[in-house]
Amino acid sequence: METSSEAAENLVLRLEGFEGPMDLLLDLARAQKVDLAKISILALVEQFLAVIEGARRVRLELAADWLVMAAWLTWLKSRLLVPALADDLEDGEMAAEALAERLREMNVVRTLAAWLAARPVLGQDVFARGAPEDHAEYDRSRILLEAGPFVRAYLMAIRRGTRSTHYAPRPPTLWTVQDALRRLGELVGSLPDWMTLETFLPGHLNNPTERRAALSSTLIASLEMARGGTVRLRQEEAFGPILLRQSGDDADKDA
Amino acid sequence: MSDEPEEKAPPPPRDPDDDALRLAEALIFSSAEPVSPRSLARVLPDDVDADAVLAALRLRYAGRGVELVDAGNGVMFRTALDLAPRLRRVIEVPRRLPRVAMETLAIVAYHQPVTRPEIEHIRGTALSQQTLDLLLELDLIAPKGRREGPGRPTLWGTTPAFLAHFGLKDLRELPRREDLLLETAPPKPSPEAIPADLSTPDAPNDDAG
Amino acid sequence: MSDEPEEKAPPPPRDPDDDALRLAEALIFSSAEPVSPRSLARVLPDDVDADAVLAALRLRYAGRGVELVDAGNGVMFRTALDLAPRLRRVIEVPRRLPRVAMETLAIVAYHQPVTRPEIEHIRGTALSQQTLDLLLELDLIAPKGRREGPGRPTLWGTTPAFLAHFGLKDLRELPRREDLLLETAPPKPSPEAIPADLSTPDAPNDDAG
Repeated sequence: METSSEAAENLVLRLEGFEGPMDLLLDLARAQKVDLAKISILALVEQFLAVIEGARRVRLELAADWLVMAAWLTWLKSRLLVPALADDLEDGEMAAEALAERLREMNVVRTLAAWLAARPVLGQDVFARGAPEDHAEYDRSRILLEAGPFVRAYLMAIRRGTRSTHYAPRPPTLWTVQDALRRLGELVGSLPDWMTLETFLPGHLNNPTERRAALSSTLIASLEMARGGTVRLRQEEAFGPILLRQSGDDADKDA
Repeated sequence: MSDEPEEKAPPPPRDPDDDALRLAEALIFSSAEPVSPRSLARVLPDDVDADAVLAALRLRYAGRGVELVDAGNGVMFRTALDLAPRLRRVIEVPRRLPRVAMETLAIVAYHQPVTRPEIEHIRGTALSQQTLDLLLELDLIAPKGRREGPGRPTLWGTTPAFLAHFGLKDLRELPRREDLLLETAPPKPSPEAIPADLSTPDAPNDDAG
Repeated sequence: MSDEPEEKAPPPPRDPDDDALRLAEALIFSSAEPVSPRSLARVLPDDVDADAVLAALRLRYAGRGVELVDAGNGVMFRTALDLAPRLRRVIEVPRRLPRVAMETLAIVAYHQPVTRPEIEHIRGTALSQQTLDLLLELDLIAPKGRREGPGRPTLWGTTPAFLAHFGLKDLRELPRREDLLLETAPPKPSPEAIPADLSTPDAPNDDAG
């Protein structure tokens, strides 16, 4: 037995063409030329270990496998050589038999592998057409239109369309203070006398919420303008109507 | 058949023998690329002329189902031209329309004649030129004049080919909109109202390509 | 050689004429894979017997550089075996399958459908990813469903490419396991068959997991 020096490239240990624990074991068992159950397991183990020691370049996982096998053999040996109990002896024999069976099976596998390898292998010994021609013509021009997907697509499009308008930001319908300021600025000059705040609301409000919001905006705007001196405000009683007019020359100051 | 080139004295080129023909035949058959006379010469015995072998091989295959033809600076086997059509197998692989195209097509079908902005409005997103081109190329939609108005936008409608795809004689054979959109009233479609098989607005678009 | 098939009346199966031979030749020659009798029958005229055509074609190519052989469920052309040494000089040949892969393949061939732990148990060593990848890449083995049971492990079996690879017509062409068992001269009275589960619970090498 020898380790191949060319094994360096793939780190495969070659022992006269063998690799792996079962091979090795098979070979060792064969060399003994006896029933595995009867051979000296000790001798087997010793040969086995010698091989491992001799193998300098063992692939790590291979070595691990071997170690496992060595451990098993050692266990086998202990059971066969030092049978403390009858059960143990039986265990040992059974284990030896199981091992023998596996070796036999492995031998079958190896024989078949060799048989296969000896056949003319495509791409190795015989060669197929190197530049095959494909006579198939793939026609992808046709379109698959089905009523189901078609109708689903329509519904999906419609839904998405309506959903997007639903989610669109609503146009601001509330009358802002800015709006009120602008409107007051425009209207106040044209009004000769006291007018209620409501007069200054825009005309298009039909919703009560919008109307109330516009009223408060207008009030704030009017206060703002009163502070600036543009208008004057007046309220006759608590919660009474608020009156407004442009600040004029006459100085009735009762705001 | 001798595997070894004759290592003797007589160098006058031999006529290609059967061994040389077999080798050339096998090499050209198994090669993925055209075989040049030079590479053929590499496997032939030294005293055999590659060109002569190729000529003999060409003759042997003349009129057969497979013929030796020139390709690049070499030769290769190729199915005889007259047989190729008879060996041809057309495999139909129909495509599905992409989802966007399908939606656009459906909108055109139901709203025609319709302008591009209208399609975009209904789908709620922009319509790519690519999608429009695809439908045009497949002859599923076609321009149907222009709408009188600002910009005179093109109107789109479906084609007879569209009807043929669905095996319809008439657009009126399409499922009615009312049967699809059961709550034709304003937005908020209630899913319960749609027949189970149609009501998968959010389902993964299984009809996409 | 006439290029045209006879377009007459005769319905009794004809002897394969040159036209049928050419067609079959072209079809099989142009394929790198075995051509099934069904595909062949599809291109042949209805009244021509495909088997007769194949027999005639096989005869025509006997002894040539390229031969017609059975492979899996069909036939294919392959280069003649005796030319291999010279073809290998110019054709790039992939490395032969490593022994581990060959053994794994042999196990799968005999025990299919078989799980990875079972393969590992028989070989007594772990199946490396490399080996699995190699066999899969060469399309020599393929998954064949899962075994019902704990973990539902994947089952492996050989492929049609496996048959073509080794020039087999059928898995039944493999030597019988029983014959191989006898051949290997069992050290003990041979058990009927190797039990599927050789469980040796205490055995530390039960690394199949």
